[in-house]
Amino acid sequence: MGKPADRRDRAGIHFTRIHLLYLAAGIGFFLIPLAADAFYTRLAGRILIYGLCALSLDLILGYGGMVSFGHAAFLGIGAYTVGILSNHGVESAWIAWPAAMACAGVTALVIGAVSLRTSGAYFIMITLAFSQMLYYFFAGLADYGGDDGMALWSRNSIGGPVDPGNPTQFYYLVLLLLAIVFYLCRRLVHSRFGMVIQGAGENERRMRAIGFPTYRYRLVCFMISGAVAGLSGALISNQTLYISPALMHWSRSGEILVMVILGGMGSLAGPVMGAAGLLLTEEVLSEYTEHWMIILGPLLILMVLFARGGIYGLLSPRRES
Amino acid sequence: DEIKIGYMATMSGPAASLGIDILDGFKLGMAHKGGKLGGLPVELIMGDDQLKPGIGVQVANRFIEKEKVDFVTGIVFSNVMMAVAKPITDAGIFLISANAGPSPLAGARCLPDLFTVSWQNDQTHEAMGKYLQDEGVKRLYLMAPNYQAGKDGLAGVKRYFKGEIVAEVYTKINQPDYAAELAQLRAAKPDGVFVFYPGGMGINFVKQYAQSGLKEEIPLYTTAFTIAQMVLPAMGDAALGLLNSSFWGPDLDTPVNRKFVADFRKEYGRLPSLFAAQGYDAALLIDSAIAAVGGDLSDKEALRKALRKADFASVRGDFKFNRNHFPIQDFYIRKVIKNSEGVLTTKIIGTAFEDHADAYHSECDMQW
Amino acid sequence: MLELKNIHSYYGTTQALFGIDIEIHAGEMVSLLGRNGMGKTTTVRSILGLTRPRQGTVTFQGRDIFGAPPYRIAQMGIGLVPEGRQIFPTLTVRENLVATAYRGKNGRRPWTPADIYELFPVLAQRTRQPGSRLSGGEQQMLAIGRALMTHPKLLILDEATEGLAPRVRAQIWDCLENLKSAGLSILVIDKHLDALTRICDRHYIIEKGRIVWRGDSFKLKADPAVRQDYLGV
Amino acid sequence: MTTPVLTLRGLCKDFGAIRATDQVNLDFFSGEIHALIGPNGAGKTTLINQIAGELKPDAGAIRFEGQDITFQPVHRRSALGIARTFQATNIFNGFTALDNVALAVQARDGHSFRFWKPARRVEPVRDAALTALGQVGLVHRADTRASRLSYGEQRLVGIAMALASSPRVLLLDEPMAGMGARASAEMVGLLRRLKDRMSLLLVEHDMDAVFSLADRISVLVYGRIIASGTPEEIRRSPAVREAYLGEEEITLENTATGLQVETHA
Amino acid sequence: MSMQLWVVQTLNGLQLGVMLFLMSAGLTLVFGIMNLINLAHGSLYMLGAYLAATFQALTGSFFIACLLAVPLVMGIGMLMEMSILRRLYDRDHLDQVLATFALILFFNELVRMTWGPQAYFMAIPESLSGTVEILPGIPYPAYRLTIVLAGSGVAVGLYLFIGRTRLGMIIRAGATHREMVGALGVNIKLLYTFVFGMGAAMAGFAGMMAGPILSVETGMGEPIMILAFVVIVIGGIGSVRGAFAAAVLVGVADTFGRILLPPALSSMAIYILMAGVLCFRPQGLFPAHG
Ligand SMILES: Nc1ncnc2c1ncn2[C@@H]1O[C@H](COP(=O)(O)OP(=O)(O)OP(=O)(O)O)[C@@H](O)[C@H]1O
Ligand SMILES: Nc1ncnc2c1ncn2[C@@H]1O[C@H](COP(=O)(O)OP(=O)(O)OP(=O)(O)O)[C@@H](O)[C@H]1O
Ligand SMILES: [Mg+2]
Ligand SMILES: [Mg+2]
Repeated sequence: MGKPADRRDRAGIHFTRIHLLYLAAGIGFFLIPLAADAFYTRLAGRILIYGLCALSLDLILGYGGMVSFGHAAFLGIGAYTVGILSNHGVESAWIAWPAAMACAGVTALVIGAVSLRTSGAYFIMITLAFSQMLYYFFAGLADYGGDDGMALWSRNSIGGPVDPGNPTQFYYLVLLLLAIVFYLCRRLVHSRFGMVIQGAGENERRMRAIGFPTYRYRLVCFMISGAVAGLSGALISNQTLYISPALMHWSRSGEILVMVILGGMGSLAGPVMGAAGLLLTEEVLSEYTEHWMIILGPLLILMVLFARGGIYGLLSPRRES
Repeated sequence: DEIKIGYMATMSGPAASLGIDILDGFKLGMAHKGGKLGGLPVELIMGDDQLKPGIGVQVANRFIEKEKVDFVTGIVFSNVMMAVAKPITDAGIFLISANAGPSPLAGARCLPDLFTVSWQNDQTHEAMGKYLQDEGVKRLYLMAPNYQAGKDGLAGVKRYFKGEIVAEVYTKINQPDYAAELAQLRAAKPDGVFVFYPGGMGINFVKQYAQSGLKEEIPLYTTAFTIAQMVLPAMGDAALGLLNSSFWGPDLDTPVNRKFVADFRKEYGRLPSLFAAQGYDAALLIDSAIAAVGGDLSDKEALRKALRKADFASVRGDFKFNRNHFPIQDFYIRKVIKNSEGVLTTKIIGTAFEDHADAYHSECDMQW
Repeated sequence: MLELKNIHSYYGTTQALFGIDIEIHAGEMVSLLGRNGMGKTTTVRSILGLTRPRQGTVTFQGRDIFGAPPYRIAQMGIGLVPEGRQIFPTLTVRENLVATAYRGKNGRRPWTPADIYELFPVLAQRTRQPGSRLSGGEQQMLAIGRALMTHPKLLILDEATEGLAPRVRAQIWDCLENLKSAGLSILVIDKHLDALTRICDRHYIIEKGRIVWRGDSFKLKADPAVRQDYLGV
Repeated sequence: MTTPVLTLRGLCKDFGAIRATDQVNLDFFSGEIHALIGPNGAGKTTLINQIAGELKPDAGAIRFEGQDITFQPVHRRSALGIARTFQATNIFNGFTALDNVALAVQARDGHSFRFWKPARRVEPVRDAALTALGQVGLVHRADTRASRLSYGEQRLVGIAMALASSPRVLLLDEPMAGMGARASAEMVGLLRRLKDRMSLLLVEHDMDAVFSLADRISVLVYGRIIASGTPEEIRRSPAVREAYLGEEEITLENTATGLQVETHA
Repeated sequence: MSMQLWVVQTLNGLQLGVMLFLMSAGLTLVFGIMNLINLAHGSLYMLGAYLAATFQALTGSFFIACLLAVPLVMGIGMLMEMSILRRLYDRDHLDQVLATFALILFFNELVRMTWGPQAYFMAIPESLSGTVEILPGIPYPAYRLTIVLAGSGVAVGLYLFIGRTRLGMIIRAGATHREMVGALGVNIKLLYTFVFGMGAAMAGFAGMMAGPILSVETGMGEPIMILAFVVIVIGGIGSVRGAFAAAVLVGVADTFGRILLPPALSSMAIYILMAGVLCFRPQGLFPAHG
């Protein structure tokens, strides 16, 4: 008897196991600065930041079925917002980071407004087109370094006892932000808004027929995703203290996409694992041989062929069949 | 004990051959010093920036935080240099650029621990501008990719060329085909064309320039960035006869250079490019400085002083550092020829500058 | 002609068929009856190899076809009118008919598009219209036509009269009778019991993945309990 | 019953050379089942698409409770109370049956810019969805993914979704298609129960169902309404017989299941 | 601009368009019909160029190189399809993106290990190295003219094949109901391998034709692959006719954009064009699905 009570029960077991996984991951990430040297802390921070960006993509991709092949654009906009503000003397994170989110969000709003009129592969390509436009725009923007990009002279300041200039503190700040965003996104995808996004991702025509103006919902979701990606851009520019159009190149969008798929989309936690998986593999392999891509390529292919659902799918209990 | 040197360059993708040439030059320099630098054994740690500044920063941080290197060298591209220069030098590590020489780092944002053994970006272009001015070319047509290095390059030419600029055309980065631009160019009928197209873009441009029959009509002038030794085979006869400027050429007649070129050919089975020459000089510079301080790397001040002296026999002959740690050196005009074995290479046909300093050093407030 | 023995089929890990036995003789018209979700379509898919049974044997004209790829099985002479029509939307009506038509030459006169148009005159007026722009019923006719064009020895119709106007439906029953008398074997899944008892020789009733009843039309008519229990009529 | 909920006036729609609807005038009343029959390709689905808003008519007007909705978008009409089912199954395959219906309930409740509370824990939505599933007899399948339901069950989910939005007008495009006899009979029962609360437009080729359910039948041929009247009138109309019913003879008797049909060739 | 210049630039646009078409045709077929997003299509282009360059160096003849390289790339494509891509047809687009992205990495590195990091040389065949007077007083490189003609020939052939032959119909049918085509007695697997091979051959051919004009180097396939994606999206996915129209449109727009617009805008020109087209025709210019 598939009574609702029964269902909640099963869901309960499923949830604790996943929660355990999160807890383990959380503790693991928390311990890194204590156990590892500055280099690994920085690497872990990078993973978290790209994880944040991949997570934002997962929001529209894994749940809303919107395959954006231009997500790096929002990352770049976030980074440039921080950079340009800092160039004009605005150093406070309280201004710069929300501004990065706002700029990326507004950019997403504009891009989304046009792109969401299309669907499927057309959507993939039109988002790519917009990100390429932005790439060329910033590559030609001589005032802010053009193609050479620009260096930041210091990290944004937060005030109080928190000093982002300190690598460990910055790391924990990133971890905290990721945790917050992760929690908010989990709420979001299970909320009523989230259901609409998921429904529209699956069958937009049907959604309209039952009375949802899907365009609006998807646009808002796209904007939220863009804003979160903008935040990750602000963070990455703070970590590397350097901003260039390369952040927006299509291959970067591709990498973010790979992180999401590799990690397992539609799971929010998966993309973070995907970021970790990709960046770590790159790091390890490239230490062994300069021809590391000849190994990474087949490795990814094997992942696709034999580990459906990505890393998340491997780790989490299989969904009922 | 031992010194650790981090070698960071673009080692993958289409631009990999630059990083590889610099590295081979650097290794040859070490070999000439008995496999050591300044008498100390060397551990060379590799890092590939993949031509992405972000990856460059990551590699830099590995060098700084994990490997704790004493020197970093290599660095092919300006955008990578801009990203890593500050973190590396901030960590108290000497950065010896074997290629990239972006203008901000030569001017207002010069760094006391950055030494550029190659050139400042504009210098090579300026040399060609000077030559064209001296040759009395009247109407010049300029082309470059639409990015910072392209704009700097054309600015360098214009700094010394005072004739009429017929047009200044910027093309998309990594644009493969120039048919449309060449048609425009032909219609404009200039006396000469100067282009800055490094790497694959240069191969495409030079080939297409020849294929369109323009090579016979309008002379094409470039720099060693377009006519580097490693791209000549791919250009084939299309490159034959082209004039270009450089601070160095394989036929430059100094004893050190003769040995360098001969040994490089023996070791790697090909002619060295100017990038290899820069790598070689980078090794010698480090060697000379460590030797000068007697292998004691703890005294940064002394080491910096030793580096500033540039007391080594460079493949280019005489050369000294300006106060911004960029070289003051001669520039030559080279012509593409086929050598006796039928291999494409360059031959120096004249000197554009003697002891040429870059245009930005006055903005640098470093005193020594 | 066709014989299924002890077929077990699964979707993922859920079992849909639990040992199905069915046989169809040459020139026979057989129906497969059952309520929704009992496994009729799965049986059809198992015959054609579209869903590969985990266990059992399938023989067609004496040859073992178990595990063969669907195209082989189809080429041996099984024509399918699938559930949900599956018309090729980007092809025109004519192309839908021609694309997969039978090409062999074995003496028998294959169906031509003209024959199909004669059978379904509506289609004749739509020859150049893409499949996606046909009405539901028109698509259904096209699906039948398409299956006939493969010149099958055994024709399988899975709810082929769904969405057809009563007139056309009657026409199709007539057509099936003619085909049968021309020697074709037919397996038909449908809910119009009256028509089926009229034109079919034998019937199978499937319930939760098992054959629970078999017999001829007379027996079926005479047994209202079976009809009530398994078909809800 | 005096004023129609929905009126169509002079609706026309062309597809190239094909006139799919031609000057259609119809009125739909609450508490009534209005059946629309006609040969394949007559334009029935096209008409439904126009009422639901997926197609814009070339001419004519659609009024819903006195309001002109001819050019309103799909979702607006749905919000006003026009729900539909699709001729081909059209549901959310990745969702469970319950979630499918819950979405429809959510749509009825107004805007869903609610970002915080988990949707599955909103009791009123859940309850309403379960009720709708109950109406079509699918509660036991509530937690099954829609893609794993059989064809017939999927169609029932589609109907439950339409019901969940508590429509004033329900457009049914061949609801019995693909259903077995028992399921059809159950569907007939369901529709009969529904009709008190709304106005139903039933497009169906199952004449048993149509003649046992409909209060009024309109016959569409080549886009035109050629006849409109009570089942009795339609049955007797030679034009309808000629165009649609063919030789089929329909007799209705009241039996335990509500209908029994004999067909004489 | 003078009359002459207009003619030459139009030809230049056409030539670029034809190259793009050769790339896009395979991509649009594979994408529209097998529903497979193949990012590694550019790798086949690269392989075509490298193989042709190698054979040219070995045999000294461009035409023999062509005869060897194109079938070889076709074979590689078919092998790729049979070993990996075939398993991805039923998968999500995203799995395909990931796997074929991985293939790009693999092929780039493989090429670099085999041929080294330097660019490779390919000469224009002697017989085509001159210029032709297309109109009195307007010379045009013979080789580029050959590209235009050969590419247009392939386009017409392909259009007829897909539109008019039974095989073409089946290929189109498979785009939407693959299983059904199989159930009607067509060996769809084999057919798909063949179609994929055809696309690979065209990409290889394009790479080979580009070799003498451009530099033969690792990663040379990616920029043109991105452009090819732009083309198929503008043209309408799955439509050979659309791919041709869009390729020419993009070729001409890019060519004239480069000479008429300021540099920043001209880099974006084709992307603006694409966004514009999709704004008004979200399914591209010639949607394959009615
Ligand atoms: N793709 C699938 N995945 C999982 N389960 C499936 C799938 N298709 C069908 N089933 C299940 O298999 C069982 C048999 O389904 P099948 O489609 O064979 O029934 P049917 O008798 O044809 O029903 P209908 O009359 O509704 O078409 C059903 O319980 C259904 O839920
Ligand atoms: N998008 C379209 N483009 C062109 N013609 C169309 C389109 N949609 C439908 N048609 C044509 O319009 C006519 C009416 O189609 P419609 O789907 O409304 O028929 P129907 O009455 O629902 O038929 P059925 O009972 O078979 O479902 C048909 O002849 C069909 O071929
Ligand atoms: Mg079925
Ligand atoms: Mg219909």
